[in-house]
Amino acid sequence: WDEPLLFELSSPGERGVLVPEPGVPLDDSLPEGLRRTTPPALPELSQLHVLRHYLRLSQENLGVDLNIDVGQGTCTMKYSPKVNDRFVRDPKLAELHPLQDERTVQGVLEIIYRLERMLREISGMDRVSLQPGAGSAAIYANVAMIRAYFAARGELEQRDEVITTIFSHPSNAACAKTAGFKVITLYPDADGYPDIEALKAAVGPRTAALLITNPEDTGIFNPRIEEFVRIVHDAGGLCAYDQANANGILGITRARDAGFDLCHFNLHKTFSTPHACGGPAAGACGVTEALAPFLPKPTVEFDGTRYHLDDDRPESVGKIRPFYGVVPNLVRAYAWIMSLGAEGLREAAEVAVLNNNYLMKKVLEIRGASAPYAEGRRRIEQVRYSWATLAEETGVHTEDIGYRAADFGTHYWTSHHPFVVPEPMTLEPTESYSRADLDEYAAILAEVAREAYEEPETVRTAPHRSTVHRIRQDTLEDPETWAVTWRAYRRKILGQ
Amino acid sequence: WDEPLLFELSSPGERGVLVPEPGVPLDDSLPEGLRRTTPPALPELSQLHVLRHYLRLSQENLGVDLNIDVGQGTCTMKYSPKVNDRFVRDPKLAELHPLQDERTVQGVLEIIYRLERMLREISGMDRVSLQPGAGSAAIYANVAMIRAYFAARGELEQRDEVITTIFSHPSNAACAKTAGFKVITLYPDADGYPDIEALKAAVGPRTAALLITNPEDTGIFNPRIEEFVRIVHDAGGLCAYDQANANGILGITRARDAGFDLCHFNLHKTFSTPHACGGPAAGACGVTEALAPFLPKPTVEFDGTRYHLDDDRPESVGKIRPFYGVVPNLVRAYAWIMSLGAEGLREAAEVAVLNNNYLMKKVLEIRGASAPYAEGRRRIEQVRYSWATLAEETGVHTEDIGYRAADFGTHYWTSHHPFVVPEPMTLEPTESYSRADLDEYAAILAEVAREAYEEPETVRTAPHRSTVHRIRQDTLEDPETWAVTWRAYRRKILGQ
Amino acid sequence: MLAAVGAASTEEFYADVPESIRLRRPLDLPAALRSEAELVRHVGALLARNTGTEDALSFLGAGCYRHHVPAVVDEVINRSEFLTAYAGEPYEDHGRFQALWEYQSLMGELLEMDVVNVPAYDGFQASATALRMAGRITGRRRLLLVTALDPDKLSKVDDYVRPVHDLVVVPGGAGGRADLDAVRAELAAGDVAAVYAEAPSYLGIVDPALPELAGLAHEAGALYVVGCNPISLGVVAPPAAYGADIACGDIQPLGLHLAYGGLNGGFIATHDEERFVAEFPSRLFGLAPTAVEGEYGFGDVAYERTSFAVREEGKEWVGTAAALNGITAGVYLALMGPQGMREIGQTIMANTRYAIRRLAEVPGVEVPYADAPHFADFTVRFTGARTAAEVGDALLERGIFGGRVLSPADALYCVTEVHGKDDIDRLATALQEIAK
Amino acid sequence: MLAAVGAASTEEFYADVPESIRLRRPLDLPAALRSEAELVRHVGALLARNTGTEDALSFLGAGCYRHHVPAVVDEVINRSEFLTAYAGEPYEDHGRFQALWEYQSLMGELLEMDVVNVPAYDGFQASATALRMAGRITGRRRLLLVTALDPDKLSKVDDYVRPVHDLVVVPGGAGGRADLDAVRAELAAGDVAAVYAEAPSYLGIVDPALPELAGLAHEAGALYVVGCNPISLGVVAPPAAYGADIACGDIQPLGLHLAYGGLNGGFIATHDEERFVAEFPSRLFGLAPTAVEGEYGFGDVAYERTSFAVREEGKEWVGTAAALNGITAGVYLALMGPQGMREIGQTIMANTRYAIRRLAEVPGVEVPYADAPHFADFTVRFTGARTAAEVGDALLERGIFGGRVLSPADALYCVTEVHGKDDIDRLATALQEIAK
Repeated sequence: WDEPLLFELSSPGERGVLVPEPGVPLDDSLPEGLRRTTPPALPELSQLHVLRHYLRLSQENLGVDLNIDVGQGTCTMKYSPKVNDRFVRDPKLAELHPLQDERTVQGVLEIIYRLERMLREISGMDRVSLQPGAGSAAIYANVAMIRAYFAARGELEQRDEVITTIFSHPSNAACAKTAGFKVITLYPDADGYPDIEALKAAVGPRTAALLITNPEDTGIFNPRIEEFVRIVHDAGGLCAYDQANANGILGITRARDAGFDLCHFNLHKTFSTPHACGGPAAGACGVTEALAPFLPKPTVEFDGTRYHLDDDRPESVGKIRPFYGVVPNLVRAYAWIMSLGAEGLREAAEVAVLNNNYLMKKVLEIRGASAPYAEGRRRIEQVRYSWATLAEETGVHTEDIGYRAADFGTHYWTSHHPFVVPEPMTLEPTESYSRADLDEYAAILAEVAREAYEEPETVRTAPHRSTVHRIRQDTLEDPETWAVTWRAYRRKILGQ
Repeated sequence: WDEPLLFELSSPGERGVLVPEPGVPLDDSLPEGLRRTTPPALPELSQLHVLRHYLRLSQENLGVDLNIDVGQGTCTMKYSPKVNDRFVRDPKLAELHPLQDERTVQGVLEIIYRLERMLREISGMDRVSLQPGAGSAAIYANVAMIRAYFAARGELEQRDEVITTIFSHPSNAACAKTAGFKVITLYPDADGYPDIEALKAAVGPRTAALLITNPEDTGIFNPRIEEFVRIVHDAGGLCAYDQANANGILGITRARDAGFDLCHFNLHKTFSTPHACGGPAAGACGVTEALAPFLPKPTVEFDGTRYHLDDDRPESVGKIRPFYGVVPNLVRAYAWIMSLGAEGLREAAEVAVLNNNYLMKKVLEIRGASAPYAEGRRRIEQVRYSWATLAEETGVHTEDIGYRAADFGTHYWTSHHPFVVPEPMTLEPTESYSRADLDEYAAILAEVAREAYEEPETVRTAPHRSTVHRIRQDTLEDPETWAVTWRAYRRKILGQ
Repeated sequence: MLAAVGAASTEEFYADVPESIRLRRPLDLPAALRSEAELVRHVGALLARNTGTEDALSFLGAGCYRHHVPAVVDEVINRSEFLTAYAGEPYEDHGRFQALWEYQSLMGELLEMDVVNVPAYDGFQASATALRMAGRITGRRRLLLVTALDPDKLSKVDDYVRPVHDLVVVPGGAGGRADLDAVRAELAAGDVAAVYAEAPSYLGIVDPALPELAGLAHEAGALYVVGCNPISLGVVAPPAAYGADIACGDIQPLGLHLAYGGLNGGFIATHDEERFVAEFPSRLFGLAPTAVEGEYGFGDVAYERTSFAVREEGKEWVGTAAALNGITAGVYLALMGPQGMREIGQTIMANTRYAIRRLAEVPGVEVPYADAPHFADFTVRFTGARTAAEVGDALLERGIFGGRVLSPADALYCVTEVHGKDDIDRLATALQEIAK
Repeated sequence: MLAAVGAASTEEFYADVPESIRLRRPLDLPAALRSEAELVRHVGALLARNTGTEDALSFLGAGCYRHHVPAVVDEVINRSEFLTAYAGEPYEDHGRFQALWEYQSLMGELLEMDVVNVPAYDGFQASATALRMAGRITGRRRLLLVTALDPDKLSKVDDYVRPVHDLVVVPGGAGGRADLDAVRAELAAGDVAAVYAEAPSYLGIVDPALPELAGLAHEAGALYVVGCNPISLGVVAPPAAYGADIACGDIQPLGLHLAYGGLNGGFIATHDEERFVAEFPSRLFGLAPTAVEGEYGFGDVAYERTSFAVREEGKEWVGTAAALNGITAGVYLALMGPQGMREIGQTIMANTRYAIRRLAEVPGVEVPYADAPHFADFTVRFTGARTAAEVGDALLERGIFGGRVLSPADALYCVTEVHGKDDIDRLATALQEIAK
């Protein structure tokens, strides 16, 4: 589609949906300065035109359901069963107000309660909060609890450093910084494993916590993870496990088993709630008994007869978001776990890891591709590949290859900055895709790599069959030309 | 998408959805010869793969919501408000069994009852049956009632002829024939109006009924319709009004006002229920008191307290379809009429007719296009155009132009056979599309017409940007090569 | 826009509508509910007056069956692109053609037949048309119906074949089975176009004599037409396997919601013989090559049969019918696969057998024909003080929808895979209180 | 596949996981419900234990509002393509970028500001971040909160700004309004980064002093940050119109279902000044030219601000948040248009005023601050024998959800456009019986 902007489709007087007229007199209590005088310059469209516009935009999108979505490594793009959406759309959930009397919401409270218990077992932790709105929010909540924990012990002034690794999600560093900690980042050793010597050098009486992903975004599992935890514990610090990459280890190993004090899950990754263009997601924080008093409030409790919300938690960090969490996604995650059970979860993990290692074998057969670090070792949930050789030999970069893949009906993203692995590409097949899917994906990459060697210009100027062509990124960095809204565009670019 | 056939995606052992296991012993009462021995050779796919397949197929489709769907003239492709789908998906409708006790279905019975009353008013008729599954089924039901009427009067042997016009929907002729009548088809007079002299010549003591559309598929309203009815009545025949094209005359004129004994509506055309790839639709039969005893049964009645189904109708033609009709579409039609009211219905008609005459003006400005008949007169709901001039001058046919339009994101169909209007194209904009839409549609036709004159090969070999290229129609006419199923294709074409 | 077309008012467009038939007053309709919120409130309140099978425990079947509808089915068929497409060409509507051709193909595998139609309105229509096809193929007049038939379906078929056929209902024999001697006698009388049977019958019985009927029909030069429930075909043999020339039925059980009996689709299947294909009134989509090697295109097979092409010279008629319901059934079959179809058939037969046994143990309850193979439906006879209708009333008070009442004593009950053992036990317990 | 990768079993892949931390028993979880039908039955039964606002008459608001959600909104955002996309590039996910950029643009028009973020988690986060942005822009420490705030939001903001700011809650003055003298005094104490107010406040009051606060803040070199309810902005002036530097709030009222409080999105808006733009932690999508003249492309504006780009050197952090909820709000605003937003604001204000008047007439009920302009929420005080909580219990017995209890005597009630006059009258009648 060559679909215009919504604003360009406006036609004066059109209405999309009509509003009930008040059956009572209008109210004119607003004083002059608080009354809107000029109507907002929203576009005016008929309902069909609004619908058509967004349907066309939807078709200009890929997603887990539409393509072989293994290219968003670290994101765990797994299939979200459609039946779970049915629960979410049920008015018995969709039309529940969060402040209703507890007697009228026993069903949803029971689901939250049961989900917490299941995640306790999956992580080994003593309590789990389901309030955070997403994975990074859960990381932040963990940091807030760490802060509250040391504040309660009077150690907060002393312990103002947090240690993380470069292959842990950037939010570990950023949340810690936001919460007031200094951040120390460890780089990998020569084999790509987290560097234990660097940890020893960094740790000390100022250490509040270690925030670490495992397996890291490289797909490498840290075999000395217990030692890492012990070193930090010995220095009086806490250890928080970023479980964004938990999908490959469900039922295999648990946060608590390695000694962690806190952990988090991304329910939209590991537990299949849909990614929704970038949220709403849902996060879960698991903690040991020692940290439990600091959990966000309220918690959901059961007195043997009735479920209720417990707000009487004086040491709690308070609210992380409004009310109790992204409840629709809690219901989806609950249903997903219930449909699989213990055996199914473990099977999902094993299939995901098998898929990952199978795809690794196929990708490494492609000229110009490599998987730096941990030579000859298996990976868990994803692999961070490198096109460094190809880039050197052809001048084609990893972005170009990703864009060109779009011409074949799929795509990948490069990876989080900084590019410690040069020319990176991170693939994570999850358990949702079949061998035929992986073969097709690898074949597309192989074809693009061939083009890079034989007709590099085709790749460098890609995409050719997408909705639009190569975007002028520079205009988005320049305050003179960036346009975050239509009104800004009209003013700055169109001069209106 | 270059999406394979479902069967080609099969992978042994995959399951899309699991079935509950019986909690009781299996039953082995089936005798040998009635037990299936070879499992059906259905494909085996995971749930994600089934979903992806159909999502991709869906994207290879247009529809009212996706394009300027004015090209399916006579089909009344109007917008079906999404809110009406919400009602249909409500378990309070979707999960109702038709044989439930009447006390448990008062809501749906009330809707059917109220819809009947509204359609009585819209048509002027005394009773309306909502049982027929679609428009042609309603035509058939009308013919069946005509047959029952004359059978009850002992005149059926004598009255074995039905008269219709060539610009009435083919189902009028075909249903009459199926029900055992001989069919006489009237052709238009020189001005394109139904030929009253031909009617007078055809009518007589053998005449059972006149089945006629008005306005006809040319968009021309028969100004002598009362006279037509009178002539048939005078000969002792009945008159049935095919109201497939009623959209332009809602609130303007009614079947009863012109003297008809029966009429039908297509709820999926005039009353906005979605076209659903060709059904389910819904039909309505309106009749006068004299014909009411013959209506399909049951009817929905109200005793002042409770709604109930009346099966005690001894003269009824019986069942036209199972149970009571395509109830989801009855609910949609009810909601649509309720959202508009009398004023809204008439406004819809007037806007549709205005759109039609506006588009006619734009199309007639295109080189090679014409609108045969009734020169200089306005049209009602649609116009049957002709590309005869263009075909003569360029060798490009109406099919070619329709296919080429697909390259621009829209389309049209030619028209029902036989092509009395040469090189036909029937456009019906309805009230749903805007002036900008009509301008865009006309511009596409103009561009294709330009191509026909300047680069006819482009049009003759179209489509070029569709999912597939020109289809080898001949293989579908040859019993040696036609393949209605995958198993036939494998046997006949692949030789398996 | 009026100005653009040179009209002073919309009245001008109606110049051909004579004043004598103009309606010069507003239609007398209820006041409009213009805002969507008000409409939702109004219709929602009406629907709230219904109690559906999700709110109660239902044992209703009798031609409309409650099965689990997989979420992916709803997801696909609610797509705007499928819901609002119509009669486009196979270029811009390639997906619709492919989805319907795949439906035909999936049904073909289930039925072991090479030709399946784009769905007709419903199973009633499918049976009626199958019989008229048989009449056209054989050139004969009489039609024998040999298994218990839904009286509503009989009404439809009777009306439909009347102009050209005589319908002969052959009374059933012992144990709910066809009376083969009576069938032989009718066949001997000659001029029989078709023998029509159902598997399972209206009473849920899969008659062991079904294969034998094929031989009888064919010996007499008649066609054998069999109506069947497609969801049974993972365990019950398809009609073609025991000699049927035409198979037909309703796809409602394949992923379609109950919808107060409003969602149906009629399938008609035959072998790939021209004399059969030529008699279909429905559209038949076929797979065809295109101008580009390797591409699959789709289109109408033998279009000249249809009333779209040749009006009253076509076979019966064709029009908008139930295409989307066909796509629904296709998605359903694609999700189920061979294994799913076998398992669902097994579960339903097991539940049916359990229900028959369990209810037959209840004092005051008998199950006629209990020994015959049953699928989903079965007859229950109340021999106590209450009629079947009164039993139904008493069950309703307990939140249970009893079966369809057939006669003062009999009702037709039904179980499917949505019933658990606990549900059947609950019914039995309730009947224990009620039916004595 | 194991063979293809040269592995004997999946155990090999876990070679790096030391035995000491391997879980060598199955997880202790409930038995799986493997068939979809069983799962539907299980979850359906749990959800059936809830009573929602469709089953009762609800007057709950207090930060989560029931509005009519147009069907087209649900249709669009339930599309697989939107629901399952994530972080693709603007080439194969052009539609997602355009839809979110259009969301930003629609909010920009509503707010009369040129820069709007891709939604943050929720309104709590938006306020908290807006205040930290103000702190970074001004380099100052103290934050003044001057209108009544949701205690939950206060909890969140307090936790969030703590490392770098002192939060000063300025007590309110008479009639539920801000105490300007107290604000002046705090400003005079210096080092104030921002004055924060809400329109309407937590208690539903649109404080006439809001414009004056802008002058006070600016004179003191502080920024003026205003939280607002976006659905009010068809009738209430947008914060920018009376001097706000940053506007923020929650998009929940714009087409998002209640979902037990689970659907939110935080908007933050500023004018198009680099010093403001540079402090956003959120993604900001921008419109950009492409290699082909006339094409619209989209991408990230000033990406180097973000923690995605520079980890802890970025502004706070960014991650998956609430993008689809932003698209929801965009579809909602597109459907409503300027006229719809004006009308819905008028209807809500009219209903609120009517409810205040009607309830104030009930013996035993007072409405504090009744004279102030209100939007949706308003405080009700019970002066009779029963506490606000007891009144709530008594209403619940009558199928009515009363307001959020604020104190023994007070509760916060709410009406929107989904309430008719009859609903409010029903509440008043019930209170007449209960509240004396």
